[in-house]
Amino acid sequence: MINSILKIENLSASYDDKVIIQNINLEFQKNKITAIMGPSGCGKTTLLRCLNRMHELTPNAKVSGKILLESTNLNDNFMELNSTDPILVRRRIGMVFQRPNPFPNLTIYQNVLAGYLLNGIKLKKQEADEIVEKHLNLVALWDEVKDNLKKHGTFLSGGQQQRLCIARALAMEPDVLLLDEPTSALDPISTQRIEDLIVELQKTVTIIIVTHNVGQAGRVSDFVAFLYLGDLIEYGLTDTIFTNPKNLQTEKFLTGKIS
Amino acid sequence: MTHIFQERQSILNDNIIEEATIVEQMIKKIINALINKDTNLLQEIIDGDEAKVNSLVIEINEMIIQLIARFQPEAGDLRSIMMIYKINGDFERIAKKSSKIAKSILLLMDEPPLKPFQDVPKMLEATISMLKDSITSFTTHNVQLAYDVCERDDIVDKYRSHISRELLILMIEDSALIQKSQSIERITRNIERIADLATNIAEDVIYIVEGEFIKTKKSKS
Amino acid sequence: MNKTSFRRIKNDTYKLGLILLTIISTVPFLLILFFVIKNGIAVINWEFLTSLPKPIGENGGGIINGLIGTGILIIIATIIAIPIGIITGVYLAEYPNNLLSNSVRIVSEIFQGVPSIVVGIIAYFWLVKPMGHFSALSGSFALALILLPMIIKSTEEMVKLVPADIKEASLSLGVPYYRSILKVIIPASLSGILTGALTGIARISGETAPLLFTAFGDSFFNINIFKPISSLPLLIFNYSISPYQAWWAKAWGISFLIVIFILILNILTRILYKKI
Amino acid sequence: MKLKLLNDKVFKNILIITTSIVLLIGVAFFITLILESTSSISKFGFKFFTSTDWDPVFEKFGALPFIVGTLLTSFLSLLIAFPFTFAIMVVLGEYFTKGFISEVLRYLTELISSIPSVVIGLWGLFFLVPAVRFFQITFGLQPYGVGIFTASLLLAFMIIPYAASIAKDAMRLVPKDLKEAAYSLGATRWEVIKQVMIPYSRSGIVAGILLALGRALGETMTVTMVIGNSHFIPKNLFSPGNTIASVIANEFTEATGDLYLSSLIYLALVLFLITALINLLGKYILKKIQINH
Repeated sequence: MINSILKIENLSASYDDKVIIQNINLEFQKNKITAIMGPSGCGKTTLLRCLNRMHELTPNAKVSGKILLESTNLNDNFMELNSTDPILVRRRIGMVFQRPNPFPNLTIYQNVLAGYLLNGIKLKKQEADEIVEKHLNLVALWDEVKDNLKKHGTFLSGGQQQRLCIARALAMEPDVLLLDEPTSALDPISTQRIEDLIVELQKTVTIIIVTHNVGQAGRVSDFVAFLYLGDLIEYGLTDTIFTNPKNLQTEKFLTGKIS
Repeated sequence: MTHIFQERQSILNDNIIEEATIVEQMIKKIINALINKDTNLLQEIIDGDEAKVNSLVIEINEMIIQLIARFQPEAGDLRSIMMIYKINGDFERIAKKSSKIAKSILLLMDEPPLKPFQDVPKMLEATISMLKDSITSFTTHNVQLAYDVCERDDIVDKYRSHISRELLILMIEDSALIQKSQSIERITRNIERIADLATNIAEDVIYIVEGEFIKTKKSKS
Repeated sequence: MNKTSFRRIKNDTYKLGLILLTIISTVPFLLILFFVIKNGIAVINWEFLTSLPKPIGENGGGIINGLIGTGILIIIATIIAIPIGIITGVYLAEYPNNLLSNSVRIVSEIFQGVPSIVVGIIAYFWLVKPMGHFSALSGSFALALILLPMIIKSTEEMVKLVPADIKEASLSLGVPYYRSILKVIIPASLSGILTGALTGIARISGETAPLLFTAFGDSFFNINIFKPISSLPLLIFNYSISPYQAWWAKAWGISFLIVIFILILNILTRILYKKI
Repeated sequence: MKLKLLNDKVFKNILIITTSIVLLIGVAFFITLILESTSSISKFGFKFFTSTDWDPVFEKFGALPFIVGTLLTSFLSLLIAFPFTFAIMVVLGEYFTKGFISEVLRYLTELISSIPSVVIGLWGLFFLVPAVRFFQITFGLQPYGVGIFTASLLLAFMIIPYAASIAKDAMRLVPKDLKEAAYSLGATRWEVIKQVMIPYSRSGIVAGILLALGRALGETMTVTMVIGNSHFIPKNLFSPGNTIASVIANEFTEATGDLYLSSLIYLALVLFLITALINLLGKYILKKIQINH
C-alpha cells in the first residue's frame, strides 16, 4: 500500500532566471528512504532545499508548484508548504548538510538541543537531559560522548560531528529528514557508520537523501529518483532501477557513462 | 556493509536452504515412491515440486542481481554470492533431473521390475547423502565435509557402471528388454548427474571458504 | 665556478643588508619606548594620577581630568560605534552585493583613510557649532566616526568567516532569521569582532587631532558630556608645545600611561586573536 | 508564528536602516565639507592653489605653501621609508615567514603602528629636533631643528610598518611552485626574490606605498609638532613649513572670519578628496590581488 507523507506537484525552481528543476512530480513514502541521485548540476540539492523552503533563501531564487506535507491535523490530509510559515515547515522537515556543521560556540549537549535553545523554547532540566540522551543514543553517539557533553563539539571526528548534526535535527522530532550528501566530506569508515545509521533511522523518520554516489544510493535507499538536467527522469524501487532501469539516461548514469 | 545488505544476504541464504530442502525432498520422494510403489509422490514431484523450485530459482537470481547491483559486494561476500548463484543453478538442474527421473519411473511403474532396478534406490541413497552433506557443508562452511562429498562421487559412479553392466548383459540376453533397460539407463545417468551437481556444490563451498577453485572430478574416459 | 661563488656572495650580502635595514627601522621605536619609560616613570606618582593640574609656577598637580576625560570619550565613542558598526557589518556580510552595501563599503573604506583632523572638523560643524560650545559628546562623536569603519570592517570579515552552513543549520532547525544571526552568527564571530573593536579602541585612545576642536580640553574635573572635557593625548600636545619644563615632564608621564594602556590592549587583542 | 515572521521583518529593517544611516553620514560628511567651503571656493576658485598669500588679517588665502609642504613631507617620507619598507617586506615575506624572529618583528611593527602620533611627536620634539639642530649647526645650516626634514623623518618612521605589512602580505601570496620552479633552475634566493617574487607582488607593493602615502598626507599631530608652522614656501628641505593638516590643526580654533574658516574647510576638502582617492585606489588594488588568489 502506498503511504505518502510528502508530495511534490509540478515543482519548478530557478535561480537568477536560470531554471534548475522543472515540473517535478514525486511522492515520498512514509518511513522509507528515498535517494535523489543524478550527475552534478542536475538539481538534486535544489530539489531537496525546496522541500524545507531553504532554496528561497538564495538571492534571486524562484519556486513554483506545490509541495504537500501530510498534515498533523486530521481533517486536512495534506498541508501546502508554500502557504505555511517556513519556520514551521523546517521544524517538521529537518535537514543535515554536506559538511558536518555543529555550532562552534555551543557544547555537544547544547548542540543537540540547538533547535530548542535557538528558538527560545524553555525546557526543564530533566526534559532536556532526556532529549539529549535519547537522540545521542539514536545516532549511536551517546557512549562516545557522554563524558564530554559540556565540551564543544569541535574535538569530535568528522563522522562523529555529522552524527551530532543528525541528532540535532532529530531532536526536533521532525517527520521528514533531508540529507544533503551527508557523507561527502567523510572518510569511508565514517561513511559506512552514517549509512548504517540512516538505514536504522527509517523506523523513526522518513528520509530523503541526496547523493551523487551511486553506490550509496544503492546501499541505503528503498526508492530512487533520478534527476537529469533538472528533469525527473525515473523514479521507482531501488531494486528495480538498479537492475533494470527503463530510461537510457539512468542506465548511462548507473554504468558510469555520464557523471 | 549496511544492515540492508546483511539482511538481504541472510534472506538469500534462507531461500537457498529452502530450495535445498525441496530438492532433497524430491529425491527422498523418489526413493519412497520406488519402495512403496507410490505414483502420487512421483506426480507431486512432476506437477508441484519442480515448479516450486523454478520459481525459487528465479527469485534467488533476482535477489542476487539486486545485491550485486546495489551493494557491489567484495571478497568473501562476493564469493559467497557468486557461489550461491552457481548453486542455485545446480539446484535448478537437480530439480529438473529429479523430475525427469520421476517421469521415467512413472513409465516403469506398471511393469514388473528388472533386477538391476533394485540397485537404483541404493544409488539414490548414496546420492542423497552426498547432496545432504554438500548442503550441510554449505550452511556450516565445513570444508572437510565438502572434500568428503567430492570423494564420494566415485561411489555413485561405481553404482552406475555396475548397473550399466548388468543392463548390458540383460539386453544381450533378451532384446525385448532393451527399451526398458534404456529407461533405467537414463534414470541412472540422471542420478549420476545429480551426484555430479552435488559434487559441484561441494566444490563451490570449498571456493567460498578457501577462495580457490578445485576440480576433483576426474575427466571421464 | 667563479661566477657561482660571486652569486652566492651577492645572495648573502643582500640578505645581511636587508636584515640590517630591518633592525635599523626598529631603532626609533626602541628609542621612543626608552624615552617614554625613562621620562615617564619619573613623574608617575599617586598625586599625578589623582589630582587636578595646578597653575604654572606651582609644583605638583596631576592629570585626573585627562584620565577621566579620556575614559569618558572612549566609552561614549564605543557605545555609539559598536552597535552601529556590528549591525552594519552584519548587513554587509549578509547582503554583500546590493547597491546599499556596495556604497556603504566604499564609504567605510574612505572613512578608514580620512585624516582624523577632517573628522574633527565635521564633528565641529555637526555638534559644536549647533550647541554653541565644545563638548565631550562632540569629541566622542568624532572618535566614534574613526572607530566605526574599523568595527564595520572587522565584523564584516568575521561574519563572512563563519561558514554559511552554520547559518543554514540554524535555519533548518526552524530558527527564525533574526535569531540565527543574533544567537549563532554573532556569537560565533564575537571574539573576532572584539579583536577588531579593541584594535580600534587602542587607536582612538591616542587620537588627538579630532579632539582639538571638539572636546577642546578643560583643566577642571568634569564628567558632564555636554561640556568641554580634557583628554590625555590633548594634554600631551598642549604640554609639549608649552614653554614650561614642568609640563614637558608631565607630557612624558601621560605618554607613559597611554603607551602602557595600548600595550595592555594589544596583549588582550593577541589573547582574543588566538582564540579565533 | 506570525510574531516570529514579524520579528524577522523588523530585524531586517533595523539592518537596512542602520546601514543606511552609515551611508547617510558618509554623504552628509562630504556635503558638509562642500557647503562649508563654498564661500572660499567661490571667492578664490582655482587660484587658491596657486597663490602663496595666507593672510587672515586681509582675508587673502592662498594654499600653495601648505600644498607644497604636504607634498614635500609626504614624498620625502616615502623616499626615506622605502628602503626600510622594502627590507622588512623581504625579511618578513621571505626570509623569516615563520618562527620566533618573524613573530617578534611582526609584533614590533604592530606596536609601532599603534603608538599614538602625539607620543611620537613628543619624542620628535625632544629628541629628533635637537638632533637635527645639532646636525644643522655642524654643517653650518640655519639651526631650526624643526622643519620639513624632521617631519618627514618622523612620518617615515610612522608609515614604514604600515606599508611593510601590506607589501609583505602580497609577497607571501607568491605561489610556492613558482618559487620552486626558479630554485630548480639554480637561482639563488636573492635572485628568486628579485626576479620572481618582487615582479609577482609588484601591485601589492604599489598598494602598500599608496596607502602609506594616504597616511602621510593626512597625518596631523606629529607634523604639527615638528614642522615649524611657517606660512611660506619652504626654501629647502630643512626649512620650516606647514602642511594642510597642520595648518588646520593650528588655526581652526582661532579662525575668526567666515572666509578664514571656509578657507580652512576648503583645505580640508582637498585633503579629504586626495586621501579618499589614494585610499580607494590602494584598496582596489589589494582587492584585485585577493580576487586573483
